[in-house]
Amino acid sequence: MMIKIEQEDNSLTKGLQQFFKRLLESEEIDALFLPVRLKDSFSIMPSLVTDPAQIEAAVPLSPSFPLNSGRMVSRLSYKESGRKTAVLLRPCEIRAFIELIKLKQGSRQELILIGIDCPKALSLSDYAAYMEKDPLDDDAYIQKVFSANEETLNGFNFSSACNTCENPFPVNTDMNILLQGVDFSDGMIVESGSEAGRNILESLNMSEASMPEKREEIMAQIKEVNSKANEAMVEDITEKTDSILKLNAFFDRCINCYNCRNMCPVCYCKECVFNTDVFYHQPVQYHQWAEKKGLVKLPTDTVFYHLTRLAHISHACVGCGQCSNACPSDINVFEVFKSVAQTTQAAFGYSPGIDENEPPPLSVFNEREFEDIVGIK
Amino acid sequence: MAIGKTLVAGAGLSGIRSALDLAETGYKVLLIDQSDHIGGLLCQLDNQFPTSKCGYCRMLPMFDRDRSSQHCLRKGLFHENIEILLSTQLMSVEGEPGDLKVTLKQNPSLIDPSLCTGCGECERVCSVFVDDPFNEGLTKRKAVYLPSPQSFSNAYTIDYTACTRCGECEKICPTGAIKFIDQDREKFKILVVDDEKIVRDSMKEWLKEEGFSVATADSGQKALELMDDRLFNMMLTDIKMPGMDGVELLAKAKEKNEDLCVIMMTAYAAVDSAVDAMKQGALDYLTKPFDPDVLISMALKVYHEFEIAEARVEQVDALILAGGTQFYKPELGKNPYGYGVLPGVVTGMEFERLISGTGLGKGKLIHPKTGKPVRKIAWFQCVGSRDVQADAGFCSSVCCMISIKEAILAKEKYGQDLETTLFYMDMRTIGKSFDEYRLKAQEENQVRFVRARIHSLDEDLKKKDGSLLARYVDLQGNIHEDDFDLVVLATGQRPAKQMTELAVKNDIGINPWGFIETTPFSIIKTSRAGILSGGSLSGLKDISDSVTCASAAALGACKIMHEAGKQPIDAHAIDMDDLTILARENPRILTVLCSCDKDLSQTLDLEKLKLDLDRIPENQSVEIMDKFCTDEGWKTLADMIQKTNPNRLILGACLPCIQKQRVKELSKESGLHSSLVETLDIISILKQYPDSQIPKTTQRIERELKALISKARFKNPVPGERLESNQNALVIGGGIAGITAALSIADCGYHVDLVEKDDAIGGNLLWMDKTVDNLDIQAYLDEKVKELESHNQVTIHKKTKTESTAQNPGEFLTFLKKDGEPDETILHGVTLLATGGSQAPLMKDNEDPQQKELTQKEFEMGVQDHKIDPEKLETVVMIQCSGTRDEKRNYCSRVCCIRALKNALFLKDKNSDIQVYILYRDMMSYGFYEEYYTEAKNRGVIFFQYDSANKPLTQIQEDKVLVKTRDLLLDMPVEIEADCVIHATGILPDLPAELADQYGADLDTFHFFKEADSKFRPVDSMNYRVFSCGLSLKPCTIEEAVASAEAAAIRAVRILSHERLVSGKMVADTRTATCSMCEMCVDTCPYGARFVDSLEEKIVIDPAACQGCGVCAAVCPSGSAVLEGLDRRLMLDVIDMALL
Amino acid sequence: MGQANNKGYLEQTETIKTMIQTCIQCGTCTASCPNIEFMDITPRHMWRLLLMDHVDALFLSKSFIMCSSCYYCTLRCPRGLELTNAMSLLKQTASKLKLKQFQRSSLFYKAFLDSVKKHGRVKEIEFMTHFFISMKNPMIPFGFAPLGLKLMLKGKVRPEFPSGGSGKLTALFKKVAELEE
Amino acid sequence: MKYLYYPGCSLEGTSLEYDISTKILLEAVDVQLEEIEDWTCCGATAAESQSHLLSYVLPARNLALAEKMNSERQILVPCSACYLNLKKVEEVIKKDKDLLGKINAVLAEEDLVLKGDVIVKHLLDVLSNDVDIEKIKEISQNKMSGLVIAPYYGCQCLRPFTVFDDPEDPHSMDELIRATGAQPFEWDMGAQCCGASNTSTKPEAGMALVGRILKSAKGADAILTVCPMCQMNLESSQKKISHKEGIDLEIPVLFLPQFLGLAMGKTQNDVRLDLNLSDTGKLIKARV
Repeated sequence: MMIKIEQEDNSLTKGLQQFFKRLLESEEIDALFLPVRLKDSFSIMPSLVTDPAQIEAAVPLSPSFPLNSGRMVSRLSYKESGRKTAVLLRPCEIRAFIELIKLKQGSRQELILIGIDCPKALSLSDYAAYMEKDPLDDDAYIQKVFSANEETLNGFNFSSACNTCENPFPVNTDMNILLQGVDFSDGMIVESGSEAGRNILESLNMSEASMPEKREEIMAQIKEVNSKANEAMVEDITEKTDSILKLNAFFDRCINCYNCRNMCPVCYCKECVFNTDVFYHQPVQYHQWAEKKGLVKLPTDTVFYHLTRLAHISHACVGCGQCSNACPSDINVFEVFKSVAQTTQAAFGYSPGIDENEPPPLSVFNEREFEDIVGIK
Repeated sequence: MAIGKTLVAGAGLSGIRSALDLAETGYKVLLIDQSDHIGGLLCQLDNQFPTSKCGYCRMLPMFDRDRSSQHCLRKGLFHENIEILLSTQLMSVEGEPGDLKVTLKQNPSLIDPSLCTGCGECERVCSVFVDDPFNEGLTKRKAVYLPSPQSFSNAYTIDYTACTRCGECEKICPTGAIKFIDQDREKFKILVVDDEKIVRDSMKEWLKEEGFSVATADSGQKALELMDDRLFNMMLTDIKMPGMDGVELLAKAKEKNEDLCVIMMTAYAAVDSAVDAMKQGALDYLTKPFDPDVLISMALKVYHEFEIAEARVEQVDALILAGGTQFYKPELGKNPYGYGVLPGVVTGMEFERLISGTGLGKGKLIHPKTGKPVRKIAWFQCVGSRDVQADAGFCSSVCCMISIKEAILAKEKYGQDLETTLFYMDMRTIGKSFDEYRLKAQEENQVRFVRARIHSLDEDLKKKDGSLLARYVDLQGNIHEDDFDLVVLATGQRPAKQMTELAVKNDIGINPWGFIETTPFSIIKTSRAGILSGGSLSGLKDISDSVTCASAAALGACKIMHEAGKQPIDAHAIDMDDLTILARENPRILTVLCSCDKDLSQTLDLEKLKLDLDRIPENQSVEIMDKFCTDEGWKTLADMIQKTNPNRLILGACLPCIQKQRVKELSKESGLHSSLVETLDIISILKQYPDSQIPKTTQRIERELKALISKARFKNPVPGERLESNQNALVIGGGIAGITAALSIADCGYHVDLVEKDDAIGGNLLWMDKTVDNLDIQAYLDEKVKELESHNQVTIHKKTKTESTAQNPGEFLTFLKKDGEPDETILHGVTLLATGGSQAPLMKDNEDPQQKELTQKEFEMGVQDHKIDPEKLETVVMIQCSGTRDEKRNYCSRVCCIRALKNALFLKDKNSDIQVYILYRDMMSYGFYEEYYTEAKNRGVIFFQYDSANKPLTQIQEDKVLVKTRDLLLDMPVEIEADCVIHATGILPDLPAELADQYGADLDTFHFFKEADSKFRPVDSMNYRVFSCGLSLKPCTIEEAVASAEAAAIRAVRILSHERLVSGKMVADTRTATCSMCEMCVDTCPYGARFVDSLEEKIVIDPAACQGCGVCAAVCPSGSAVLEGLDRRLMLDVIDMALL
Repeated sequence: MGQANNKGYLEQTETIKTMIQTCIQCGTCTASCPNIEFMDITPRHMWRLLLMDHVDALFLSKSFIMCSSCYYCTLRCPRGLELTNAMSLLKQTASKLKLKQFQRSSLFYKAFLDSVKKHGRVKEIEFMTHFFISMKNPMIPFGFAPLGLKLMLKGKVRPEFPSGGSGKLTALFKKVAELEE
Repeated sequence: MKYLYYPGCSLEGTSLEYDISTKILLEAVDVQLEEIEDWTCCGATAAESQSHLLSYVLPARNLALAEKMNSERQILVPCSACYLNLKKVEEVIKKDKDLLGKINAVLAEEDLVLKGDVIVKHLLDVLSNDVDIEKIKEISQNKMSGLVIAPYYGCQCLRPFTVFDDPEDPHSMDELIRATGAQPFEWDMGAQCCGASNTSTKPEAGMALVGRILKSAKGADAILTVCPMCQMNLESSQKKISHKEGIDLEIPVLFLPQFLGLAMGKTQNDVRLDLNLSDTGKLIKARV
């Protein structure tokens, strides 16, 4: 079913806040998880809200994307809490969370997943700079970002993850807030995506809406544009990394801070193998390496680290771009990951983050697969 | 208490299965084979259907596997509980079960294996070439040879009969391993009897030249007179002689001297009488005219047995005969396909060798005459089967599937444009997945199936390109002539000659065809107590049935041993090494290279090697030694270890030397922990480099050694883990399979809970009266149920269902839901799913108030309840494959054709005037059931074949059923007014998916139990504690159900006999501290060895189930799933070293 | 098919049917037969007809008289059936039933045996004459003429026998007839 | 070596040359023959198609006569049809004692008894297995070298009783042909049917078979036979079939002993080549 969210005081944001408030006040929901502007700050951080009054600070749509909230939702749900939480997530956050569900790091059981058409994002540093300069107010941003698919905002590039995203629309949720192709003068639309979502929407007693005519067309356009951008990016990054030497050069600034890993929503290990004694080499080892080539750069194992991460999770990469965001050396980690991930995912015919019942490729054994690669018939 | 011991005679597929089952249970096994290698026929076969792969190794032990070898069974087998004797024959058996005296005759090799280094010098100088039986005579080998190309053993063998004793090998052997025994052939007396002087004289001359004493006689009478004077060792006699013929002479001569070896001589056509003579005790025969070489080799063979074979007498508790079968030899019959005469005519086995990677063409398929690639191949079925002219009134059961496999294989190997045609009479796809496989061949691989029998084969003389012309007639009567490059004869099976002889000599019953006869409802019990028949000896079986039967035989032996009060060896009573101390010590590595009788400094820069390796702190020293494989070399190494006291050893030697068993022995003797000995086949590596490339070779060897040193220094000794294992069994299902399984386990001394959902025990047998061979089923069932009910080790739960289950390492916990009683919880170590199956219901389109259309079951029950009176019936039609073998249920239920034959014969017995028509697609009267097909025909039952596209139609008329079908031969419609129509609707399995799932078992496409491997582990599931038998496993007859139950029972007993199970050394574990509990490893583990312990929130492992495959370690990103002893640091270090 | 339902057929053919009862219709006999081109129905077809008691159709066909006793079918039959003998028995039956379509070959054989009965050995000229007379068709001898002529010229067929052989076979023939009644 | 001899009717009539050449040849290789006294017709194919019992009684009478002679136990038979009929009795009575009883009941009319202890051998069996082939080689001195000779076996010496050769792919004549210096012709017609009595009763069918054989023999210098029926069929209609097929199919056809006799220095007259219906002149010319 579909319902309509009217503007409140001529404000889309306030309309949305009103909707979430009703949701939180309803008996169905105990808590709400969504981006909230912190007091006396321009920082917008994901927050767990239980007091309806606090909803006034919620900013559901903004260019701020400090971290992939899929990770946070996993913390809220990996065990039972006895409470029902509605969570508002960007499409790439939903995908990340679905991947984590597969890995038993989260559960949908006590959650209502609310998806939203992606409002794009700036990188962490760009967001800070943008906010310093002359930021748009919340409503103006919504109007702008959903009126045209632009690559920049006030001279700042949107994150390349957003510009190359082929799936900026939520799927497999309990309900979705639709913005693309919607005539805002008539409010916004919420569409139910599951039985549970439908029941909640019905209990809210709001007026029904219908699917905006132009939505499909606009979605297709956006996908096409982003897809082209993606192709160009892949081509570019492939050219930059298509030999081990080039790859070494690409990652030569890497300092093994592991920030990218820490911010990666699908890198779910409690303790990474790179933190174990596997990479705590014997002193003689460094010498042997040095003796062989006459020089060895430290820290060692930097490219190996990235390759290992690619091997471990490239099939699950949801393309959120937080790895690049986190890199203090400004390495474009995301672009490499996304490029490799596309190949990996295509090879296994795997779509991460879509269906929690689709098993991760490595947990499935087929006697006959990749015969041309493994050379065994 | 004494430890039980069983002799298994025959070390092919089934012998190995029986031996391993018993050995794993903990009994001692003496495994013998008359050939020079183990593995039997399968050594020559690379691929089996349906995977087109081999899976022989899947029979290897899964827990406590370090007691056994863990490599390809074609390469050899070791198990601590199995003693293997090759070139050994069982001569006789005396005594009672539990106390059998067996006499063995072993042909000692002329080569001392403890001295032979496998250098191959003897082979090089040998000038005798003989047909290599391993390649079915398609290639030649020398008289001194390595027994099989895959074998690990490096000891050469001498073919005694082919060897000319030239002595060259003895001279050249560097270790003095070859010693010819002093010969005294003059003492060996041969009598030649023939009415023709030329024959007598020339034979005398030939044999004398070989040094034998020869006397001649021109008639049987004269021969007997001579025998009064002297004792002869061997007699060669003509069959056709005036007066007393050879066969009569044979009988009379044997009366005089029972041990006399008699060889018959006969002209081409009288081979039949020669074969008859062999049944009467002749050893062999020669076809006249014959090559002197053939005569000499035969004489030498007999002489060899006479002179040097030693008898060895052993005491065992039980005997399993597993001598297998032999293939029919087309050249000995009428040979209409010109086998051996026409180029391009080969047997199935030869074809397998032709296309084998280790075979003749090294994988290429070339026409033997023209040398051109083969493009058109035909398979002829029933060569020496279903052919009374070839003394085979039976079907060989397996050839249809073998041929389909070969056709698919040929297509897969040589391209889909290869033309393959299969000529057959009935396509006997008698297993649950066989029909599917046939369809795959037909549709995916475009194999052409032609229902026709080829009468004979000629070379196409017009084309003169070696192509073969086959003439056949299609169903419509049109004559076709097709030409082929290659024709493969699907040769049938024959009993193994030695086994038949052994049986006859030892009062073991055989059937008219010479196969071992088994007792009613059993395919393992012979007529003599204590002697069991495994594998295909009692009739023709494919791999899975052979394996099942072999396991069943092992169960039989196990029961005998238990009843005789013998015990299995306690598996966990092995010494625990003090590993903790070892783990704390710093690594001290000794590196030893065996030079294998060569000067290593010619190929390696030893100085540099030593210098480089010495820079690794943990490496103590590098030593060079010679001939590790000889006793002397062995001692040198032991001394070295004594002197340097290393705690880790790296051994570079040849492949056979570094095979596990030898290293294991070394560890035992030297006190070095076996998991800390690393080996490298340096000889193979050195062979890859020319002598001139010393730096390159040195670098390669150095890298390899460094990698091993890395491995050794990071490796910690790992003990095999011990798992407490529950020793009770749960059997679900109270049909004959469940009953048999429960009784079998209980008879071996373990407690069984048997759960049956109904209130009566017996399952399908409850409605059955007689078998096709007229055995009383009810009497059998009564006996079994009584036995079960009175057994103190069995608890029967009737009207009970299993509700849910949980599995922990070592045990299951199952809740039993009982009708009208409180629920019960039982703990058990193994689960047997024997939930059975039922006859599929009849899909009726017709209104049939009078029940004129019946299923087979309804008919049989109707007769038993006197609702159907055979005497009142005039015409009965039986429709086979009714609603089965089509899109919906595309499998053959195996038993319906036999049941139809039984019912037809029953009706004919009751009322000889009754007309019975059987409408069939392929008559599945496999094996000896073929005789009932013939009998039914003899009794006037009329058979109509129909194809799946034109199924027979029925129409209910007043008190008749009108059956409409088509006579395909006469090409005309047929209408039969029948009093009743009996439909063969096939079998449906009754194994609920939830139930199977609870125990970690899977179902196949048709909802039968899915075997871990349909060929090599036919009753196991991937969960090593769960088994299935009877109809829930696959469609089967009663005997087959019983056999599968016995097989499942021994597979279970194998686990139950151990209080604690010992794992392999290489097992997985979880580092709980770093584990994120994503459970990927649990889902991924193919053996079900990983469980989530939800109370403790961690992943636990059943170390006995774990096979150390490492999939869990691969799937775990954090490195929390690990293989003990093979952690990442070690692996990275090894790689690093290898790259340095 | 007046004669077709004659029960005499069935009695006569019952023995032959028993001989081929275990036929599995593999077609080996048919593919083996050198005379198959001249048969209206194939041997396999014949056995099937026999098995199904369609004896009428069987005797409408002349296939079995085309059998030249080469014994290939007997040699090759996987069921070991004596098919050539079955063919002969069919010929005998046809002869006994005096079926018109088989008259010609039947009379040929009868003439032959008459000659044997009388002389112990075959007097070739005599039995041919007998045969032609029995056929009562004057045109037929011409069919044989060229060969007959050739043989005469070579002195191979002579009015009198070279050697003795005044066999006393009449008694044997009589006894056989008695026993076969 | 000595055998009882059963010539059979044809060898007294249409195949006189077979009888004469057989005797001459065997004499040359030291084989003696003793003709069965008072032998009668074996029944040929006629008896079989008229009466089951008669087809056994007629040959049985001759076996009984042979047994009565109480000398040799092996009967040599050159005619394949006779051979088969006699062999049939020898084989069948081993198993069918009922039949033996019936046969003896009939034979009693002539005071004959059949016991079944004689062995029936075909001439070709004797020549290829019993006779010392070296002798033939020795005498013939490769006289026939250069010739290619097609061995034709026909049916009844090979089937249904397989005694001395492969019933599908016979080769027993090969060595004999080679012993004369000639080469055996490679063909697959040696064991095929000549049409037997079909050539008289159903000429179109019979001729077809003969035609097939003659066509396959193209390239050979002559065909050798071991059966009067085959000989007659292959010889008698060569012109007619050549005419019908439109190709020259004429080829000399000789009885095996005729050919061996010639090879061993006997004259054309000795082996009575004049009695052959085919043009044997060709062969004689080819040899010269």
